[in-house]
Amino acid sequence: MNQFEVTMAGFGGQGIMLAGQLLSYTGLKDGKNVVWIPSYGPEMRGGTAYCTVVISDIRIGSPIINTPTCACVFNRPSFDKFAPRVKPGGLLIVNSSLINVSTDRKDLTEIQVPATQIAIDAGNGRATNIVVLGAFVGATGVVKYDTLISVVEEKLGKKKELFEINRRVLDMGYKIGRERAAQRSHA
Amino acid sequence: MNQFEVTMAGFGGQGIMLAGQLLSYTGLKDGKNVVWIPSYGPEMRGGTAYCTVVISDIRIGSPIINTPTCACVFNRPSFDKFAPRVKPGGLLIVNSSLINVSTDRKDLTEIQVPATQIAIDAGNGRATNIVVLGAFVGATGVVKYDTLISVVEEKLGKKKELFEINRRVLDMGYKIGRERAAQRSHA
Amino acid sequence: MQDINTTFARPEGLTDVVTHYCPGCTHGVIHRLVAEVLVELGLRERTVGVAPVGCSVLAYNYFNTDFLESPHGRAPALATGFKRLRPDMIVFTYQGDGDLASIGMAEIVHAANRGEKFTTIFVNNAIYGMTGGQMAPTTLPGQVTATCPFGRDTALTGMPIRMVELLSSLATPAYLERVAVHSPAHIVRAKKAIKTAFTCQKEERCFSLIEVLSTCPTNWGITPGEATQWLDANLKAFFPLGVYKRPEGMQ
Amino acid sequence: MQDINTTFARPEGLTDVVTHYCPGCTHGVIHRLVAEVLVELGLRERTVGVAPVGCSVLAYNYFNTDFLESPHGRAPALATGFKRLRPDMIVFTYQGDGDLASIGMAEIVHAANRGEKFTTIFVNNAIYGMTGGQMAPTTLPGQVTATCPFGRDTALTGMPIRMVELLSSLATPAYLERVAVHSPAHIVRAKKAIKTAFTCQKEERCFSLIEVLSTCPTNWGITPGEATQWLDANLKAFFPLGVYKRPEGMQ
Amino acid sequence: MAKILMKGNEAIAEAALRAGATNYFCYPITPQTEVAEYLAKRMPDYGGVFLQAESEVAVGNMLFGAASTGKRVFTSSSSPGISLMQEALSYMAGAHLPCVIINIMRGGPGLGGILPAQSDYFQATKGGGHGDYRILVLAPSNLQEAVDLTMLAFHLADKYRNPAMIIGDGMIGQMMEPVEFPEKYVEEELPVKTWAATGASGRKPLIIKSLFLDPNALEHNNILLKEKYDQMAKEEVRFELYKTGPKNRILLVSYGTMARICQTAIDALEAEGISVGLFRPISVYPFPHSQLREEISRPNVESVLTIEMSMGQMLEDVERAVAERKPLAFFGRTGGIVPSPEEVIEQIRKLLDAQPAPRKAKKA
Amino acid sequence: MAKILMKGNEAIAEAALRAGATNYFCYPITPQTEVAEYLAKRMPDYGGVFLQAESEVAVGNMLFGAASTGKRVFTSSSSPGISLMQEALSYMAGAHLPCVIINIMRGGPGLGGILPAQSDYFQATKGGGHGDYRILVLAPSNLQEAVDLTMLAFHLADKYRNPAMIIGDGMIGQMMEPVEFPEKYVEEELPVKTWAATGASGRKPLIIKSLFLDPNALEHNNILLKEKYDQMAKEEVRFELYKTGPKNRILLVSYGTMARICQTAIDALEAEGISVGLFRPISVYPFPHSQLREEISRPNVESVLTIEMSMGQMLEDVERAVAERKPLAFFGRTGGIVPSPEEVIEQIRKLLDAQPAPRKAKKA
Amino acid sequence: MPGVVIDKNHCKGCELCVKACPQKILSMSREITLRGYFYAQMHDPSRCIGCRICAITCPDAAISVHHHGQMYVLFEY
Amino acid sequence: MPGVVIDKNHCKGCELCVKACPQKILSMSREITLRGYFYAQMHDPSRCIGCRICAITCPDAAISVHHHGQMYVLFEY
Ligand SMILES: Cc1ncc(C[n+]2csc(CCOP(=O)(O)OP(=O)(O)O)c2C)c(N)n1
Ligand SMILES: Cc1ncc(C[n+]2csc(CCOP(=O)(O)OP(=O)(O)O)c2C)c(N)n1
Ligand code: SF4
Ligand code: SF4
Ligand code: SF4
Ligand code: SF4
Repeated sequence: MNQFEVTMAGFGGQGIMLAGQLLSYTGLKDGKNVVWIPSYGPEMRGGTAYCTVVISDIRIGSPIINTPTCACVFNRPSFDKFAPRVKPGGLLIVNSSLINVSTDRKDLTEIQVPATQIAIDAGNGRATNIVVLGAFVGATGVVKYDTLISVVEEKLGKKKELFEINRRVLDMGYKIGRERAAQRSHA
Repeated sequence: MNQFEVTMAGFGGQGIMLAGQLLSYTGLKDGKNVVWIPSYGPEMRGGTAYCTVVISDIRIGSPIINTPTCACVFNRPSFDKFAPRVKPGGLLIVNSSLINVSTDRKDLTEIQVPATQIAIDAGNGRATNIVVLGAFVGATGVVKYDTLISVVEEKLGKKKELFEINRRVLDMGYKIGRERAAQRSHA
Repeated sequence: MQDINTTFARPEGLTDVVTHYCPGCTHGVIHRLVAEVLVELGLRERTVGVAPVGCSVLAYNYFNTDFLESPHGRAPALATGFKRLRPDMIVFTYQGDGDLASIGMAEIVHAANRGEKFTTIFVNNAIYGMTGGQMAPTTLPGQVTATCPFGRDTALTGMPIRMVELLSSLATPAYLERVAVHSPAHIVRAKKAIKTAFTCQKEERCFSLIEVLSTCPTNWGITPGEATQWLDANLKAFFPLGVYKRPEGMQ
Repeated sequence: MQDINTTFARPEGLTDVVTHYCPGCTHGVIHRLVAEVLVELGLRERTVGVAPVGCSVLAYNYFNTDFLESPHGRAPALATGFKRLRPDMIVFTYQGDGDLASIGMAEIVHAANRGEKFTTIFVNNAIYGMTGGQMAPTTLPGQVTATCPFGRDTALTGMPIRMVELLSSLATPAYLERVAVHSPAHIVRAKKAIKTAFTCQKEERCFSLIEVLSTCPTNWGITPGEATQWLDANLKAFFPLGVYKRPEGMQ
Repeated sequence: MAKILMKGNEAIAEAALRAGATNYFCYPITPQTEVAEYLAKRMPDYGGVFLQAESEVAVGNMLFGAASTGKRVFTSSSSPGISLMQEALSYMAGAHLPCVIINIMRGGPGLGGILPAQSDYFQATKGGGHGDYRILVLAPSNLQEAVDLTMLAFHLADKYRNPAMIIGDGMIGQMMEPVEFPEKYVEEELPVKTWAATGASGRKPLIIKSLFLDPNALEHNNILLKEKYDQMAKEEVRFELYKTGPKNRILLVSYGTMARICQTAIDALEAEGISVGLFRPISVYPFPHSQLREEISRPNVESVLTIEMSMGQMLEDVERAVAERKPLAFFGRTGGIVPSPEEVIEQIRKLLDAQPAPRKAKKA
Repeated sequence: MAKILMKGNEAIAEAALRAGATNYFCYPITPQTEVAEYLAKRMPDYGGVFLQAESEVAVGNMLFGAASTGKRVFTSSSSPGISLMQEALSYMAGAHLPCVIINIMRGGPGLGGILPAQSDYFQATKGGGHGDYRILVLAPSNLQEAVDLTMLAFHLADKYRNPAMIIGDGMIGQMMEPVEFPEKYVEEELPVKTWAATGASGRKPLIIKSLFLDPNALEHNNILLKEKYDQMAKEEVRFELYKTGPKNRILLVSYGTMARICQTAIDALEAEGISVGLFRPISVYPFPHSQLREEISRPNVESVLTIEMSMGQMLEDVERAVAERKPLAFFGRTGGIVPSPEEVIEQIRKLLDAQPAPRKAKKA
Repeated sequence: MPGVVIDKNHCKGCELCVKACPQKILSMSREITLRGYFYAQMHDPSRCIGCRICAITCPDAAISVHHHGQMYVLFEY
Repeated sequence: MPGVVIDKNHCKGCELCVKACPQKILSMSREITLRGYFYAQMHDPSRCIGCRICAITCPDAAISVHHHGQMYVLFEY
């Protein structure tokens, strides 16, 4: 890997920004170059929010990525907006709890994760972002999973109970991501 | 005459600006090009005030005249400031009521007019400027005296009594100016 | 079948656009009240509004009247300019507390003092909404905001500014009232006040300003329901409701 | 021979420069009072003044203290910036009515409301002096100026603004008093007020502002003697003298 | 009409009234306060609006509101006051609103002084506010031109729906010269102002704004603005040539009253048989770029001398036009000092001395 | 010190604190409000001053007062807010006072939008206020540089006793990147600030002002200012060359985050064997005039392409430097639209297509 | 008989109407709108007294109130 | 014995001291200063009571008041 770009998108409040930041911290800890950039435009209030993370072995040029390697979409409007933009050969992670369609693009890997459901079942609907984050790292291996775990602990470890839920759903996401990606690559 | 420049200078309140304006109106009425420009700089409050009038047969370029053809000085600070600046061959009209010195320049015509005294004697100390104006026109003939009279009437004719004083001292100034200039040119 | 009568509907004074306001934000209530009053007084077609910079910056999309979009805080100057040239038209500004009481202090005081015959709807939610919850001049003592993260310290930033009180110290006639919109009863009273304000303008009497205590659930960090309670318990205590000034001959 | 005792002399707080003020202009009296107070309270050496834009723009040449020259109306912002960084110093602004009550309205209201611990000497002469006699916010109804040549029409320009009244509507503690300097008795009272104001600052209590009714014979178009009478008969009637606000615990 | 002797500030005020601009907002400041004082007296006769605002910030924004009615509106001020209007000007340009601003410049920066200067050229022509906008700027060099350009400014402001500015200095404002007003001001007809806010009666609501949260919409607005500026550059360039031609060894570039002083110097040198020409931009934005380039390119022109009452601001525009075709020199005085014709002559002589050969095109 | 991941606005705030600037005045505005929010939390630890003012007009003037103490002071804002500070900036420059202003630019004119833009270049580099003054302006293209230049800005402001400005855009402000802070900020020693107002104790009163009623004094002040700007032009020019040399057929000129996008484009073209170089001004005032000219003059450079997130502002400075030595093209997007590397590549290809021959110096 | 109509498109699920309704006959749906909100709905229309309080409260003017025939208006609005 | 000293250099001839003096012993000179003003002068020094009222009134701090030996101060200033 030279450079990997991922856009995370959803409603404000779904923890999109945090997921991107956790990924960035992990990339940094892994010794990579990283940039995180949020959308702060007109979408901000009451619309979709998104952020992009670039993880790279080389100096990162433009932080503005119109066609990312990967998109993680948390709701339907985000799916509509970003699914078409993923680079050919790229990856699309879909929060299937809130999105009941799938892309007809054949040139990318789509992984459906019932993230919100998993989070609710685990006892915290707000952990959707952690499920997706796990799935992303599981599917791409763009950062070390161990590093990710340590970052999540570092940043979210203060509230013991919540952290345990997060820890659990991270694993669940990670496994789904790894398995589906493996299936795909064998398909 | 191609172009004639006169600077009038004195304390604020001595009617310097008005004298200059009356002269300008007269020039205009005589069909000349005229510019009147006041000083409005730091001298304004409590110091000397002055204005410059340019009267010309040709298009007037710079309105800023450092070395005028003539200076009419109403008080001592103005004398000190402007007497040295008059062009060689030029004219200096001095309000001798308030200025008890005379220039040692030999390259100009100096006319001493006890203007304030004349004005006070005529019943209006504030008419000093009119005396000087008369003297200036008498000495230079740069505008027609008849035109000047009509302008003074037009602009100051409303208050009958005051106008009569003005009319009188204008004549007195004019005569002094004409005589002294004649003397000089015969000397 | 009997006729269907409508006793309440979206007023003609509002466009059919979904606002960008957060759920439960009472900016929406205030918009509706103004729109209703403009229609009820028959003024809509000759009204021009002036939008502020603040959460209500897009007000021009929601009102069914002509609109100007002002620089931050300067709506009273725009309104002055417009109204002086078109005294036959109805002009109102719609301004937040940051807009009116902070950056726009000089403009509102002077417009009020000149007795400009326009109407100001002043939305006091004790915080800067649009920029994400910073301290406003109306932020309560001890209230936490993004720029007073340890609570407003009045020793460093002074007391909240009560605008209608301040404006009522001026000698020029005006109509000044403070209302709130966090409960149905308050909303009904607020509408009366807004109607009076526009009536003052319609009758070419005087400057009028209605200060409306409003919620900002998002930046107060609580639910809309909690926000109405917080307003009632705290904001209303510091900013007493009532009429502060009335032109002579106005009941 | 007996010793010679001096009971009155040019205060050490003033430089020996002849001011540019017009004859009889009471800006000069106010300068002297401030200078005397600074010396008497032992503050001169740690004082910085902020000059306005207005006839007193050159105040920095006349006071024997450090000085900043502010943009028009913004002296309270400069004073705030300075005093916040150097609370150990004594800071005062000296401002005219155009400067403070017109263009500088927002800055003075907010500085007062934040309770900035500096002192403002507010010279109200009901006109713009320096620019040659235009209408000020404090110009009296009917008063003729260069920009209201037919007399101030309050229907078009509103009533004169009473600044201490306006500022005293704020909730933040302050010392606010209005005095005049057109007669010896008034001057004595004015000095006391100025001393109290600086004492508030010295004791780190609160913001303090003294509004001083002052003459502008030049732009009022009358002699200095007549100007004192006009002030007494007209200005003082509209702008009542007295203490408008006092911090708790201050006599 | 007969010529009448008027003070510059008053002549400008009268010109505005005659151009149908009967709505004026102001805040006093030397050296232009006579504009306000004149209008305070005259406005009641016109049934127009005269309002002294609380500050120049308010003035700028009152203009914004007033211009939205579609009527002609204007203000006058001087340097520090103009600085305070920058936000409002940016907004008005963004909202495509016409208005006229008279800037009788004084020495800066800061409070500076009140004497004549030309040091607000950058602010006026490059846009002192934020964003990609421009103001149309005209610079008169005598009172008749001040009158004519003031009237024109209202026309152009309306034509382009953009703020237009007159820049003069204390000389223009304070001096008296004879001026002539047209019996009746006639101007090319302009489209009806359908963009004005007049109430949503029988039509959809109309919005006057500069906010475009969608970047495509905002870019579109910027492109519209740019198109107007490009059109101005084509249609509104104005300049004067004085004694240029196939003989002048030196080309002076100067504007406003400074150019007038240059003319006196040129006349004096001509009397001595030395030929110097003057290129005087009248519109300083749009700047007469190609026209200046043409004059510069004449083979007889050995060098170019820009003269300003500033440390060198228009100089940058001249530099772009000259593009090293000829050596470019600069002379400036600041702070209220008005260079005399003698000083200008001295500068010209210096250049001539430095360049003895009649032709020596220098190009690196 | 280890690299830490920070948001640009916060990194800038932290950098200021580390440079000893513990006195901050502000008024909220997107997209830079995090600077204020960060400092509101951190300032108590430093015993410094954090004050939210009533407006940007007040902010500018509080800086004036605060800078007069001799301590390091700063603010941050965005385009419309900066417009409101122009009068105060002119005053501070005139009074020789140091301060630092961070402008995280957004799309304009007017209220415009809140997305990244570079359309305040003119305002920053030519002086949006009145009078002959300049602001020293630095433009970082990544967060580490934002940190380094912020610290440097305080040093240079003090060195020249002049306001200094950092111009960034929403990208710089909003993105997170790893940054490193020096253990301890060391800087060249500067003279003691004897000009600061500290009370007339044991010395004569000291006056901080920009008013000089005597035109000679005011001109003198302007000459002093000019001398400082000339010194800056000698000592403070900063720029970066990226893949320029004896091979690049095209030279891009771009600054700030836009330059970073150009680098991505250049890398992509390099992979295709097409050599393009980038000249990136870091100090945009003083502009690296002669250095740019040098790069332009290389024989391999066929044409120059200026790219900005504006309708073309730095372009005028580039034009002066190019002086027709090479063809000069421009590409700009505005209103918050950030050109993608692909768009930049397209523009470069267009130029290359238009210029098939490896060498064709065009000169009229 | 009175009744309310809630415009799903305008409703943002703030629940203020639910809290305000004196009859307690409004509640939140379990479905989400396109904008991502749970919206208000009437669960017991028969008990509606047409008081307009929900509509007056709604910040999004999402509610209209209708009735058949004549009705006594409880308060002026 | 009290007495006043008027600094000609600072006096601008506003006449306020003349009007203020309770003893009416100040008057304007007939000479003009370098700045063009008639200045105030004491015409009857023997009647001066040292009350300082002229000095307090003077806007130009042109007047100082002195006396020999002890003196009762009429009012605090
Ligand atoms: C000159 C200027 N300064 C700052 C801003 C940024 N800004 C936008 S809205 C706002 C404050 C809004 O708060 P308020 O007026 O209380 O309205 P609310 O959003 O709470 O309704 C600010 C500071 C701006 N747009 N322009
Ligand atoms: C921004 C700005 N606007 C206007 C002016 C011009 N100006 C100078 S002094 C002044 C008013 C002074 O009046 P006031 O404050 O009442 O003081 P006074 O001269 O009466 O003592 C004005 C408007 C200026 N210097 N700067
Ligand atoms: S931020 Fe606050 S004021 Fe703004 S729309 Fe949301 S709730 Fe309303
Ligand atoms: S103009 Fe008025 S305020 Fe100014 S110095 Fe003269 S009298 Fe005093
Ligand atoms: S009050 Fe309005 S927006 Fe809120 S839940 Fe009820 S219908 Fe929906
Ligand atoms: S009061 Fe002072 S300035 Fe006035 S006349 Fe007396 S001594 Fe002179």
